[in-house]
Amino acid sequence: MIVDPYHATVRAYFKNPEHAGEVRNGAIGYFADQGMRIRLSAEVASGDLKRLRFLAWGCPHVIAACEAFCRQFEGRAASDLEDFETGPIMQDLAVPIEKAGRILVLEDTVRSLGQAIRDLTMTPQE
Amino acid sequence: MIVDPYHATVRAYFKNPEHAGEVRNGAIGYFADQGMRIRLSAEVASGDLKRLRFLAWGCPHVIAACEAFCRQFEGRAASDLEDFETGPIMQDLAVPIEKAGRILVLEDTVRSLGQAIRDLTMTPQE
Amino acid sequence: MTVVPVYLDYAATTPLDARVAARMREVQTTAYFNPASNHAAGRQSAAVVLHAARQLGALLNVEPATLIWTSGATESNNLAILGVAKQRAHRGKHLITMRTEHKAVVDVFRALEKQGFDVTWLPPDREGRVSLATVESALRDDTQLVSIMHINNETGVVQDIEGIGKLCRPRGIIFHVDGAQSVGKVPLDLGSLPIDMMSMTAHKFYGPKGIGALFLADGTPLEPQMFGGGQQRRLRPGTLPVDLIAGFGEAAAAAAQTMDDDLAKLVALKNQLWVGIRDIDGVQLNSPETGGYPGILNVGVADIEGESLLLALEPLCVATGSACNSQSQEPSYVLRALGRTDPEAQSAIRFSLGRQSQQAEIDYAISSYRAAVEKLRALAPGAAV
Amino acid sequence: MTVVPVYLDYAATTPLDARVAARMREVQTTAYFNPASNHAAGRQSAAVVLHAARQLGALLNVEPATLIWTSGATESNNLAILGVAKQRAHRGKHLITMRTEHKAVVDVFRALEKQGFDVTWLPPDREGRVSLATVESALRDDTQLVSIMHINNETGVVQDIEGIGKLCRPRGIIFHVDGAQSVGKVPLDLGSLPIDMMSMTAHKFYGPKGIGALFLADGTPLEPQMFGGGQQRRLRPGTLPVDLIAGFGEAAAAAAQTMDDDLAKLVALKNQLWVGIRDIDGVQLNSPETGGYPGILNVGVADIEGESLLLALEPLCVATGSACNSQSQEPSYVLRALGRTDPEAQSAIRFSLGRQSQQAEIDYAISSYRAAVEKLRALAPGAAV
Ligand SMILES: Cc1ncc(COP(=O)(O)O)c(C=O)c1O
Ligand SMILES: Cc1ncc(COP(=O)(O)O)c(C=O)c1O
Repeated sequence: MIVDPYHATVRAYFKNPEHAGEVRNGAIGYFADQGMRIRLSAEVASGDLKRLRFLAWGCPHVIAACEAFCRQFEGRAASDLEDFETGPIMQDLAVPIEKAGRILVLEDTVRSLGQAIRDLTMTPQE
Repeated sequence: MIVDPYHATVRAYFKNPEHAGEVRNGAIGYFADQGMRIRLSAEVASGDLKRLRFLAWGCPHVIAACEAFCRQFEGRAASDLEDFETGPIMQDLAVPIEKAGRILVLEDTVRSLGQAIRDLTMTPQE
Repeated sequence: MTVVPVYLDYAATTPLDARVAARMREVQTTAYFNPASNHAAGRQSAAVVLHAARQLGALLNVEPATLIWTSGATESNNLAILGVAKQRAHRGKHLITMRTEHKAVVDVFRALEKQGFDVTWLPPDREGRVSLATVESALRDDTQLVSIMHINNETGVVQDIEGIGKLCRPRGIIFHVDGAQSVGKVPLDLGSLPIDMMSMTAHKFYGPKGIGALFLADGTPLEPQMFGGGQQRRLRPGTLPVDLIAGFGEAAAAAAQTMDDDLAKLVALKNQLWVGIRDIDGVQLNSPETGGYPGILNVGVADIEGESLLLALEPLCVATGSACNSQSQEPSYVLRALGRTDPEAQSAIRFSLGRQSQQAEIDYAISSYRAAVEKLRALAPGAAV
Repeated sequence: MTVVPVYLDYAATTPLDARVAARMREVQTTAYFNPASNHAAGRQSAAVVLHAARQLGALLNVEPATLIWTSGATESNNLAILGVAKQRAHRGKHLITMRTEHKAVVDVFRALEKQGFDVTWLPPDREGRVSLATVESALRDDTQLVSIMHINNETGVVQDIEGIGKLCRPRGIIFHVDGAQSVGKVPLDLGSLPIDMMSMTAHKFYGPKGIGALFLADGTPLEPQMFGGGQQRRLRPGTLPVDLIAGFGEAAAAAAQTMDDDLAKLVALKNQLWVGIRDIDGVQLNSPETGGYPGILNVGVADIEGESLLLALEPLCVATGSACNSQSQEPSYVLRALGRTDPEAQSAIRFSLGRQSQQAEIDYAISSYRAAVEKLRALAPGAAV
């Protein structure tokens, strides 16, 4: 018996994932584990995350977590990515504890994105 | 689950036992067994059972069987009592087989009544 | 050919409360779904189940999660007694119950005896009560379970479940109570009573038939007795009958609201009934003089055959013995345990009153009873010789 | 906040038929008594129960006395399987069932395995059928019981119960069939089929929830699994829920009347649904190509996460796996037994249709399903990279 397995925010984000998609020619973070796959892309300008987009294959909590991440970090400094923690998202979305591992896939993808951005900004191209 | 433990005739005789009571100064048959007690009394004239009455302590089937007996034999020759059998009453009243023993108490009482009538008519008083 | 009987057999079963019936109809049309289904409709039904568990939990002052839905008190008793006995068999095989329990407890313990368990059958006193001293002296080091009913279904006698629970708890003995005749009828605070399990059934207090519950205090060890599916923490599988559960919950809410009024009314009606028949020659009270549940009055009468008495009382609907045993003409084992002779027990009639009972029905019952006794006495050879 | 869902989960449970609801209300007001009570009111209820047994017996062509009332198919399965296994344990401990049975059968056999019974788990072919050769080769001298379901709740595949019964009968092996998904939905002549026991439940065919039955052919050995009171020849005690039983009987009568129309309609709707989605890239049929029960269509789709698919389909109410398992996100063990991979099984959706299903609902289901698959594919990195 499940009164509702999804927090209202999960439902809202899943139904309307405003940040779904991909930034063309952006920095890319990617990670796959436990059958989940996440791809984050970012347009970075003056060290800020101008646009953040995600693609994800996974359960509703994973998709909502990606959307939550994009909403939270879009517009902020790219360096803030280092502060990313799964705890608040787990809480805001009421992710059940047995799905914690899946949210860690997002953490790994964020780390991958951070690295990609650093790689990009390191290059003398700019 | 019992749809109806009592045949309609049992219900009718139990509700309205027309032959309940006792013939004053009549011949008396009595028998008690299995916790049941039956007393039959008869007014005998010219060898006929002019009036037959019963008293009984027992379950509805026993009471109805007594009534059935009285209805059947009232007006007939006293010698007919020898023909009394429990089978037809068991059948007419749909007496459950586990109560057969109780109906045999009636048989013993009828036998006792027959004996009492013979005792009476043997005496030279008449 | 519908008979319109005067029904004084509320201890056997009760009609649906109007609020209960309305709630069930509502659920049947708007939330008839499977509460285990993971979709919007299923969740609607799950919410209905949760609401009902809260209603029943509120009546008993326990958390909804402590309630396991079953098909009735018979199943709850079986689950509780078999479930604990088997779960704890490795620790010890001594179990304790009472001779005057309902068949749905007696027969479970008899089955356990056949499986090698050692059951102590406590005797009641002449009023039907088991004393704390009797319980205490039966407790052993290997005792695992004590099962004592709250209100007796035949006589209405009330056992001291608080006192018995206090004997069990410090010894780590599980205490089960068959509450089929008390839940929804008398106040019960399971949140504070030292009781580990209580069986209940909705149809004894104006709820639907076919739904019961087992209260299972947190941490009580229990082996499931049915298998299949993950419902109810694997303790009792099967599709939850959401409308029956909703009706059960509503019956609990209605009971909480009207219990005081119901009880006051029953006290008055039972008194009216007893006053109306107690002067009959040879009448004997089988219910306790004082302190019994006011919905049940059990009386015997000297030298009257019980089956004929019952038929002579028609169309008054009353019981001989317990409803579940009334097919057999055996004198009640409960009354025999109280010291009644076979003939005494055999003449016993249980009048059980309820929320719809009326003074006029009691008047009718009194005159029926007097007339029936008179008629059968007139028919009896003993009286006429 | 009542959701108005499109309900295509009839295999989980069904709404009450209007005639059934009316009959239940009638019984609740005029014959709510305890059928075991020996008084006029009780007998009225007993007559209601007998009438219902006749209705159900007529549907299945069996005597009313062969039907034991239970709380549902879960209990019937438990009673049948545990009851025969234990009754016959002294003769032998070998039992046979199938990997794709419902949890209410699987978990019972698992429990028996823990108690030392030797269970053979027969595999289905890729369409879900077990062949007679497979069954026959599993039979042994010490085999006591074979339990094979009739219609599978996840895929709708139909087993050859007549053929299996014919293998069992001459060998004196008891044959039990879980008929939860077939009774009241497809023609069944238990009077001539070589079947000893069949489990059924009313709520799968527009009857009430909380009531089931076990057909028990004369002479089948069975140990009761619940104790207390003498009801139902001691095989299953407890107060009979007369209104639920009446509803069950009425559902059987209604089924007998409308079964042909129902089936014809389901065939058309299922076809409409399959035609509407079969061209989607990667769609896979989990129901059998032909010969399956027309009320169930189970489809998987490549590289789609099942839980997200289910949520994307809302407010369409459909199931993943069986209703009883849908709380877990585990891929269906039934589909895995059919050879589906975990990801394949995990994307499976069971559409189950019923008497109230409409063409328009099927249209809605088709467009929902197409849209959901499209949405999730657009979201997936694999597709966008
Ligand atoms: C004391 C007691 N326990 C158990 C039961 C069994 O309840 P049910 O018939 O609802 O299973 C009853 C009623 O019959 C009862 O009075
Ligand atoms: C094949 C099968 N067997 C048994 C059951 C169990 O039925 P119930 O939930 O009514 O006990 C179901 C339904 O859940 C089923 O589909």
